[in-house]
Amino acid sequence: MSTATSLPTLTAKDLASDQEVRWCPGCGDYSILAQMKKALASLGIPREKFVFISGIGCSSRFPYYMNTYGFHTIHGRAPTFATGLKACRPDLSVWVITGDGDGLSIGGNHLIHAIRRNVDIKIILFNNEIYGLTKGQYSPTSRTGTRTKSSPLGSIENPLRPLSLAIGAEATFVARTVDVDINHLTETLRRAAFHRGSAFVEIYQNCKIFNDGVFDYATDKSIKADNTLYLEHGKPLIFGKDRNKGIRLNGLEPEVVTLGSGITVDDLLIHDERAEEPSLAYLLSRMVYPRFPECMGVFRAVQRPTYDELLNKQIDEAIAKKGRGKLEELFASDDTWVVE
Amino acid sequence: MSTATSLPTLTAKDLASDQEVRWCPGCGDYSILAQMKKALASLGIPREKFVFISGIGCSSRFPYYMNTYGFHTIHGRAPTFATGLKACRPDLSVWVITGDGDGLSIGGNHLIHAIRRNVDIKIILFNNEIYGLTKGQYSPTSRTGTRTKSSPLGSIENPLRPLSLAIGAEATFVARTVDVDINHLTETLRRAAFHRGSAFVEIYQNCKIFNDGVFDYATDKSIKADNTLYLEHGKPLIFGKDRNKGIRLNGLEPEVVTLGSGITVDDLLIHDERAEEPSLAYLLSRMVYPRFPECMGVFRAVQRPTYDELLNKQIDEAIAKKGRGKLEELFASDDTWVVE
Amino acid sequence: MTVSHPTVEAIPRTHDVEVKELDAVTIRFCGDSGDGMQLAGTQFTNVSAIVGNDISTLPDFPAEIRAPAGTLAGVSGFQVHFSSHDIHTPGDQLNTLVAMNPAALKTNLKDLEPGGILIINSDAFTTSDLHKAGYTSNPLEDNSLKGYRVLRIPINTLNREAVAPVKLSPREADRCKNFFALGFVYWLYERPLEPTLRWIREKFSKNPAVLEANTRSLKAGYNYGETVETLPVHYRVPKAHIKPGKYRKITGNEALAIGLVTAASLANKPLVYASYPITPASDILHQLAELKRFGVRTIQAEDEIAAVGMAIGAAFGGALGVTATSGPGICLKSEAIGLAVMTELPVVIIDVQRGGPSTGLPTKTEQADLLQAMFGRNGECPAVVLAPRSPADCFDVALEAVRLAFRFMTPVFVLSDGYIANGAEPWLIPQIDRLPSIAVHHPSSPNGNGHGDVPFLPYKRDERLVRPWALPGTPGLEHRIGGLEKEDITGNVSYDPINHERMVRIRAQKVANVAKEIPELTVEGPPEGDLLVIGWGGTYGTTLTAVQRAQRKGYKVAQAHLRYLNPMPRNTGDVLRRYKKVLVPELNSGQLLLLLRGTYLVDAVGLNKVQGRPFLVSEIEQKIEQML
Amino acid sequence: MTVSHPTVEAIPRTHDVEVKELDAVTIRFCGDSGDGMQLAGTQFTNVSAIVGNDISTLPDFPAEIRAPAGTLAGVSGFQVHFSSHDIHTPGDQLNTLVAMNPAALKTNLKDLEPGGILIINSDAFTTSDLHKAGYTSNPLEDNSLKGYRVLRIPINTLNREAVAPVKLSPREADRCKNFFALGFVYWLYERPLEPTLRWIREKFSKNPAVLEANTRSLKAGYNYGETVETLPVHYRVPKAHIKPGKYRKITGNEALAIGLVTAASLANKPLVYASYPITPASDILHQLAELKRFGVRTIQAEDEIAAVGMAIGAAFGGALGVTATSGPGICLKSEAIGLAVMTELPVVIIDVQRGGPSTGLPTKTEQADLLQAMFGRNGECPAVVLAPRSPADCFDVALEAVRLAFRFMTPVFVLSDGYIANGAEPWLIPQIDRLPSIAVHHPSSPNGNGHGDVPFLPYKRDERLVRPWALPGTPGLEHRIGGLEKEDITGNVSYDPINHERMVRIRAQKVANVAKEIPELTVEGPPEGDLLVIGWGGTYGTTLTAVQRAQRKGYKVAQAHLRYLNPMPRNTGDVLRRYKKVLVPELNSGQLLLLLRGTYLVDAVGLNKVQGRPFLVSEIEQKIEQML
Ligand SMILES: Cc1ncc(C[n+]2csc(CCOP(=O)(O)OP(=O)(O)O)c2C)c(N)n1
Ligand SMILES: Cc1ncc(C[n+]2csc(CCOP(=O)(O)OP(=O)(O)O)c2C)c(N)n1
Ligand code: SF4
Ligand code: SF4
Ligand SMILES: [Mg+2]
Ligand SMILES: [Mg+2]
Repeated sequence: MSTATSLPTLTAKDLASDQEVRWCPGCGDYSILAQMKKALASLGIPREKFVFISGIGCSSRFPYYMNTYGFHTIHGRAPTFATGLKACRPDLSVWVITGDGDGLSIGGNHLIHAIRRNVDIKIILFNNEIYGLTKGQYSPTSRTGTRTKSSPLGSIENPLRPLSLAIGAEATFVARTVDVDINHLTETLRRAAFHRGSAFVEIYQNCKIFNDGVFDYATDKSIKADNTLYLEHGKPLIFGKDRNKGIRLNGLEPEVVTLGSGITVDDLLIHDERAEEPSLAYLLSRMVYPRFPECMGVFRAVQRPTYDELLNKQIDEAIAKKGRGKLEELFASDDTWVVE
Repeated sequence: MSTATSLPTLTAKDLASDQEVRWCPGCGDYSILAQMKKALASLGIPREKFVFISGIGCSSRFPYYMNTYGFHTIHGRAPTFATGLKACRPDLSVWVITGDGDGLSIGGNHLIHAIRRNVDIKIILFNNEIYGLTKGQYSPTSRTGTRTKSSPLGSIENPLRPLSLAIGAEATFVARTVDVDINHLTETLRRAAFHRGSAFVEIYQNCKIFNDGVFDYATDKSIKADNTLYLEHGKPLIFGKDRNKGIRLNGLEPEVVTLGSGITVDDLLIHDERAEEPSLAYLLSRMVYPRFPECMGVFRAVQRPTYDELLNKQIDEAIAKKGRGKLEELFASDDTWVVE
Repeated sequence: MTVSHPTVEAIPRTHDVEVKELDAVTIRFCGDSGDGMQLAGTQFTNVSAIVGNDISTLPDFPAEIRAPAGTLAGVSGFQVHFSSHDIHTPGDQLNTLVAMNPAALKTNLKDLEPGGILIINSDAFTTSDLHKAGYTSNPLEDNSLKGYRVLRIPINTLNREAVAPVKLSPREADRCKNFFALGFVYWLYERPLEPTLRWIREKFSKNPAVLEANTRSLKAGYNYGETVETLPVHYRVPKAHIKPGKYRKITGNEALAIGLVTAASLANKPLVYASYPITPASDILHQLAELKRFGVRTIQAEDEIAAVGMAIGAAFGGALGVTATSGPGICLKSEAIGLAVMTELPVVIIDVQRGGPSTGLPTKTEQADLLQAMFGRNGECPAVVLAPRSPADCFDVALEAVRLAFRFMTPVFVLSDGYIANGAEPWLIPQIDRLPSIAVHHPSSPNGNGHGDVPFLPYKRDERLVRPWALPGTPGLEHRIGGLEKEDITGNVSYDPINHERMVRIRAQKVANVAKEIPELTVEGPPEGDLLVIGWGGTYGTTLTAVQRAQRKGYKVAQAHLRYLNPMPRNTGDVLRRYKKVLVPELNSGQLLLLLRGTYLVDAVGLNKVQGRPFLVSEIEQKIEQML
Repeated sequence: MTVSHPTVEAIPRTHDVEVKELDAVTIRFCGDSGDGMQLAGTQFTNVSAIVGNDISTLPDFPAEIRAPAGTLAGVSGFQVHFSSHDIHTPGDQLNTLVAMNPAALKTNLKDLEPGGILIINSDAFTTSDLHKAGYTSNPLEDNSLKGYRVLRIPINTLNREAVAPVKLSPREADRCKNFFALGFVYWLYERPLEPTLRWIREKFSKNPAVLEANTRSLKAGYNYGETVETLPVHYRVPKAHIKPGKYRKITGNEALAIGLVTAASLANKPLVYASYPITPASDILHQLAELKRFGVRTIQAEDEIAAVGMAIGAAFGGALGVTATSGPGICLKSEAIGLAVMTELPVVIIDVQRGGPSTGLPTKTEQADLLQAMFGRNGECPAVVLAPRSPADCFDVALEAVRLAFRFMTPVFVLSDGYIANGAEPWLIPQIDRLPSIAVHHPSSPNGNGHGDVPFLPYKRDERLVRPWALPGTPGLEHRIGGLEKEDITGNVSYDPINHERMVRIRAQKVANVAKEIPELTVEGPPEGDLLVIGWGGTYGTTLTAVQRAQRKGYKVAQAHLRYLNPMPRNTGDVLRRYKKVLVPELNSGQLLLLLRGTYLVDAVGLNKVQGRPFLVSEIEQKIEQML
C-alpha cells in the first residue's frame, strides 16, 4: 500500500458520499462512520486508493456512505472479494466491513482463512450481538439466554468470542474498541491501517432497535471505568475509576486485584502486544464482564509476511530466475512436431 | 445416548461392513478404522445406535467400512447433518469423520459452530496435511513451504492448528492422537465417546502417497519420545526418551527444561484438562515441533450442557408449563370469527 | 364480481349524512414507518373479517429498518380489500387512501382512483416534512389534489386533545394517532369499535395510561366522523356470502408454519425446522420458534448450507426435516439438495421468493426462482416442486409437500413469494378429523430374502420406485448412504456406466410417478375455447379475477393454475391444446412459459412483469382482451 | 473417413512377417493403476503424433487413489486412436487391447472388436490375480478368448530378464514392464523408439539405473516383436494429411490453462485464477500454478464460494478473474455469480462437468450442468454460456470467453467436461501475431457531463448496453457497486418498481446483444434436408463422424454444433427449421433439447446417454438411420 506524500490533505468531509445515511436514529454505526472518515483522512493516502468491501447487514451498508471505491457484496463473503482484489492490487488500502452475523455466522470460514493467510486487509467487525437487518434474531455473539424473535425462550447457544476465534486462527493483529469511545475508536482504526497484514478489529456497537444497551457496562460513563481495561503495550494492566485495580496472573488464570495492601503495580501483568506467541492475547480475549473488566485496544500486533506480498514475490522470483514467460514458450511446453 | 447393559457384547469384527476397503496400501486410515472398531466395541452401545457421518475425502470413505448406520455426505458439511440428526435423535451415538481439507478448509465454519454449540457429536479429524482424494494439493494444515501440485514453489499460507482453532471456538473437549499409536488412539476415541458434548479429536494420519512421512518426528520409534509429550490429567509435563525433559512456564511462555541440575518435577507445568478457562489447553496447542514436543492426549475436557439437551429441555419445559400444544389451539392462535 | 368504486359522482353532495352500500372497497393506510400503519391496517382487516366481509391484504414495508422519519424511503403502507363477495386480490386501485404525512402522499397517490377519498393528516404538512418528501409546493394548497375527494384532518392536534387527560409525554401521545385515523375510517365504513377496543385492552393491560390513550384516540376518531360534517356520506359493505365455518385471518408465512406443524402431527413425526434468517422467510422461523409446546425443534443454523444439512440429517433420523429461505439461500442449499435427491431422503425446502437477481429487492415479491428450483443443481437432479396460490393455500400446500416427500422419499420444493408470505386472507379453519392422514412406514427387518442372512437393501424399491426409509437405531438394518452414485437395489457405491444410467432414469421416473397420484389440472371456465390463461403461485387471485371479468364480457377464456410444477398434472398437455391461444402471466421473464413450450410444444405467450410487485387485475384483463 | 479395422480375416495367416497398411487404429493400454498405463498411452500418442498421424485419446482412471492392486476397481486405461486422416473421436471399438492383468482383461475385453488383437501379460494370470478379478476359470485356458487374436507374452519374466544387468530391486525392475509392453506395440505399429528413448533420458537423468532399465525394457519389447514370430504381420498407419504447421498434443485442461494465460496476455491483464480443487478441474490449477513466470496469480481458495469471490474481487480491481470447478462447485458459486451479474463485472467460470447428481461419478464425464449454468441462480440472472467441442478447442473458447466477458462486462460460463478435460488431440500451435487482440477500456474521467462536477455514473451504458469498468485507484471515479438493485445510470440503490423492470430487461438485452457479435451457426452438410443433428460440447467429434458416415450413405443429414449456448447464434431458429427433423444427442437427459424446443418451438428429439462416458459413433449413426 503506497502512501503518497505531497497530496492535498483529505478531510473527513471529503470522504462522505452523496448517499443519504439510512441507519436507524441512534444506531452506533453513525459514530463508526464518522470516526472512520476521521481516521482515514489522517493517513495521507489518497481517497481513490481506499476500497471498502462489505457483506450484508446494517453494518454492511457502510461502503455506500464513504466517498471511496466500495463493493457491497453478498452475505458473509466480503473477505474473499477483498483477498482477490488485494492479490492483484497491492497498491490499494482494502477494508472489509462486516457484522457479527455476516462475519461470524455465515462468513466465519472466510474470516478465519483471510486471517490465517495474513492478507493485507483491515477487517472491521461491528458486533452488536444481534442480526439487525433481518430485524432481530440472535447472532453467534449473543449471550446465552438472549430472547429474540428466533429465540423467544432464550438462546441456547454459547457465544463465540470474536477475538478468541481470530487468535485461534493465527491472527497477526487483533484489537477491540467501542462505538461511543470516539478517540479510542479513531486511534484503533489508525493502528489497524498501519498494520501490514490482516488486521482484525471488533467494535462493540449498539443496536438501538433490537439490542439496545447490551454494552452499557462498557459505555455508561458511571460504570465503564470499572468494567473495561484499556491495553497499552508495555504497561501493566490497570483499570477502575480510581485506577487502583489491576490484573495479576495466578498460574495461567488472570485475577482482579486491588492495588495497595501489599499488592503493587509490579505484581501486575504487563501487556505485550508484540509477543511472538499469542497466549497472552488469547488469555486477555477470555476476560469477560462481569467477572473481569473487558480489554480494549490492541491485543496483538506482530509482523509476518503477508499473503499478497508472498504471492507477488513468488512471481517476481520465478521471473528473476528464468525470465518472464513468453507465449511461444508456453505453447511449446510439450513435445512439438511439424507437419509440412 | 443410552448405553444398554445386558447386550450380547460386540466385537470389532461385528463392526466391519462387507465393503472392500479401498484406501491405498499403507494409508494411516487403516489403523484408525481398526482402532475405531475396537473402541466402539468396548462401549456397551448396540451397533445400530452408531451413526457415522462424513464429508468428502479419503478419510470420509470411513462410514462405508463400518457396519453401522452411515452417511457419506458432501464436502465440508458433515457436522450440519450430524447436528440435525442429533437434534431429533438423542438416543444415537453420532460420529463425524472429516479430513483437514473437509473439516478445516471448506468445512471450517460448520466445525466451529458445531463445537461452540456443544452438540453431542464426536468429530474425528484425520489430519494428513494434504488433500488426498483430489490427489495431492496442500491443505490448511500443510506447513508453509510445502510443495504440492497446487504449490509447486511451496505453499505461502500459514497453517491452521486445528486444536487452537477449536479451543478458540469454545470447545469443551479437544484431544490429539496419532494413527500408528494404536493403544493411545483407541483410548482417545473412548475418551471422546464418553464425553457429553462436542468432542474434537485430531489424528495425525500418514498419507502414504502424497505426504509420506510428515509425522515421522512423532511416530518414528527412535525419535518420537523426544518430540511428543503425552498429557495426563494432574500430572507434570514430562517427556523424552529418558523421561528427563519437561515443560516449565516462564511468564506465559512454555519452555523446555531438563530435569536435574536444580530443576525438579515440581517446577514443571501440571496438566489440568478440566480447567474452566482454556488458556492452558490453548498454550499447549501452540507447542509445535521442532521448538517443542507436540502434545498428545486430552487437552481439555469440561462439562457444559449440550445443544441437543437444551433444545429438548426447552420443549419439555414449555410443555410442562402450558401443556402439549393441540392443533385446535394452533389454528385458533389469532382472532377467529364464525360465518354461518 | 366487479368492484364498484365510490366516485365523486356517486357521492350525493348534500349535508345529510347518508349511508351508501358498496360491493367492495380497497383502502390503504400509509405513513411513516413510525406511524403504526401496519397495526392500523391489521386492525381494520380483523374487524372487516369479523363483520363478515371477505378480505385480502397487501402490506408494503420499507427496506430499511428505520429509515429517517418523513422520508420517501421510510413510508410504510398496508392495503386492505374488503367486500361483500368472494375476492382474490388486495385490489388494483384504491378507493380510499389515508396519508399520514407528505412522503406517504407522494409515494401512494398514483394508486388512488380518480375522485377517490383522500384522508390527509394536515398537521404533518409542515415545510420541513414537505421538503423531506421532495415537494416544492404544498399539495394541500396548490390545487394539485383537485381530482380527489380530499378530507384534511389535523390529526396530530385532534389526537393530542383527545388524549390530553392521560398523563403521557408528547411523543407517547403522538404515538396514538394511528388509532385516531383508524377510528375515523371505522366511522367512514361503519365498522364496530369493539374488536379493536378489546385488542387494546389485552395488548396494553400492563400499561393503563397507553391503554386509556389509545382507547380515547380510537373513539375520538370515530366521533369526529360522526360529529364533524366532513363528508355527507358514509359507506357500508355488507357481509359476504362465504362458506360457513370458523375463520381466522392468515398470512402465507403463518399458514406455512401452521401447515408444517399440522403435517408433522398427522404423520406423527417431530418437526425439525432448520433455517437461517432471510427476508421474507424469517417469519416462518419466528412463528415456529414460538411453538415449542408442539414439539417443534427450530434450529437457527450458521448459514443456509448448514440449515439444509440439518434438515436432511433430521430426515435421515426419521424426523420431518424442513428448511426455508429465499432465492440467495437456495443457491447455497443447492449442493445439499442434490445429496437429498441422490440419497432419496424426504425433505421440504421452502423458497419465499423475492426480487432478484443477487440481493436484489429483498422486501419485494417476484416469481423468478422457478427454473432455479427445477434445474439449479449439478447433474440430472429432479425434485418435486409445488407452489401455493394464496396465503391460506400455503396450509394445504405444506401438507401436500410433506405427504409427497414422505410418500416418494424425495426433496420437495415449495415456492412461496413475498406477496403470499405477507399478504393475508380469511382461512376456513379445517376440522382436525377431516384432515388427510400422512402415512409413513419404516421397515424393522431386512428386505433381502426375508431372512436375516441377506443384508438390508436400502435401494430396493416398491412398485412406485420408492426406497425404504430405514431409521438409524433399528437393529439389523445398518446401512450406508451417500452422494456417490449408488448401485441399484444394494445402494453400494457403483461406477458402473449402465447402472448410472438406470439410476438416473429411476430417479426421474420416481418423481414423474408423483403425477399419478395428484389431481388432474382443472380449468375455471369453458373446457375449450379461444384462450387459456395459465399460471402458478401468487398470481392466482389476480388472474382468476381478470379471467372472470373477461368471461363476463363474453370471451371464451378459461383459467388453469398449476399447483404442481414438477411433475405437472398428467393432463396438462391436453388442457393446453384445447385452447387456440395460451397466455402465461408471470412475475418473471417467462419461466413457466419456457417449461410449457419446451415440454408441450405449444406456442404460449407470456405476460411478464418484474417490478417487485403483483399484477393488477387490469393488466391481465387488458392483455386478455388484446389477445382475443 | 471410414475407419478400417484389421479383422482376423484381414491378417494373412502366414509366417512371413508382412507389413499391412491401415487407415486408422484404436488401441487401448490397460492394467493395474500401478502398471504405468497412462504413461505408456501418452508415449504412444506422442510418437504417433510425431510420425504424422492424427490422434485422439481417452484416458480412464479409477476413482480410487490407489485401489488394491489387481482388483477391478484398480484398473486404469488409456485409449489412443491414430490415423492417416482427420479424426474426431478416440474410437468406438478397439482394434488392439493390451491387458496387463486379469482385472484389466475383464473390464476391457467387451470393447475389443471381434478378431481384434489381444496382447496379454500371461505372467499376471496367477490364481490369486484371477481371483481378485473375479474369474472362476483362467480365460487363457478356458477357450473363452477364441474370438480374438491372442498374443500371450510373459511380460514380467521377459522384462526381468531384460533389466537383469541393471542393479534394481525386483519391484523396481517390475516397474519397467510398461516399457516392455510399449516396445512391443511400437514394433507392431512401426513406431520409432527415439522420441520415447529421449523422454526416458530426460526424465530419469538423475537416476541412471532406472534410465538404463527403462531403455532396456523398451528395446527388449521391440526386439521381442521383431524376433519372436508371435504375429506374422505388423502394421503401418501412414501420415495423415493435416494442415501444415507446428503441432503439439494438448488436453482440454491444458488448453484452457494456456488459453487463459494467452487471453490475459492479449488483454494485457494479470490473470488471477482462484479455485478450490475438484476432479476433473484441478489440473487447470496445477497447470497454472506452474506458470508464475507468466505473471499468473493462482490462489487455492478455502472453498468454491471463496474462489469465485476472489475472482470477482480481482475483476473489480481490473484483473482477469477466473475460477474453475465441477458441478457441485457450481452450486456453491451460484450466489456469487448472481452478484457478478448484478454488478456487471467480467469473470470467467469454468465448469468441467462430471457425472452427477451430487458427488455422483467424479471421474466420469457428463453434460448435465447446462441448465444449471443457464438457470441455477435466484432471480432473472442471465450470463453468457460457451462450450468447447474438443480438447484443442478449449484454447479458442478460453480466448472467446475472456473477450466476451470484457467486452460485455458479464460473467461467462465455459462448460467443459471430463472427456474433453483429459482427452488429448493435436493442436496446431497458433502464430502469436495472428491471435485476436482483446481490447479493454477503463475510463479515467467522469462520464457525467464531461466535467468533474457531475459524479461518475457507473451504470451509464454504451450503445451495446455495457457499463464502464472503472478501476479502484482512479481519482475522481470513486463509486459503489453491490448486489441490491441498481438505479439505471447512477448505480445508486433503487427500490423503484419500474427501474427494477428496466434493469432486468437491460441485463437480459445486454447478454442477448452478444448474439450480434458472434458468428452465425453453420452446418456441416446440406443446408436443408431431412435431419439436422445439433449438439454442444464434447459430443462434436463423435457426432461429426456419425453424420459424415450417414452422408456417405446418401442421407440428407447435416450437423450443427453450438459453441454459444447463451445467447445462441441469431440464425439458430432458421437453421433448425430448414430440416424436417432435428436430433439432439446429449450426455444428459435432454437439456439443450428443452432449450431448443422451448425457444424455437421445433419438435426436436433427443438421443440421451447418461453413463458417464462419451457416445460411440455407432450409437449416433444408428439413431440417425432409425430416424430417416
Ligand atoms: C445468503 C443470505 N442469507 C441471509 C441473508 C439475510 N441477512 C441479511 S443481513 C443478515 C444478518 C445481519 O446481521 P449482522 O451481520 O450482525 O449485521 P447487522 O445487521 O447486525 O449490522 C442476514 C441473516 C442474506 N442477505 N443472504
Ligand atoms: C464441493 C466440493 N468441492 C471439492 C470437492 C473435491 N474434494 C473432494 S475431497 C477434497 C479434499 C480432501 O482433503 P481432506 O479433507 O484432507 O481429506 P483426505 O482425502 O486427505 O482424507 C476435495 C477438495 C468436492 N468433492 N466437493
Ligand atoms: S437495526 Fe440496529 S444495527 Fe441496524 S441500523 Fe437500526 S440500530 Fe443500527
Ligand atoms: S491418498 Fe493418502 S490419504 Fe488417501 S487413501 Fe491414499 S494414502 Fe490414504
Ligand atoms: Mg449484528
Ligand atoms: Mg487430508
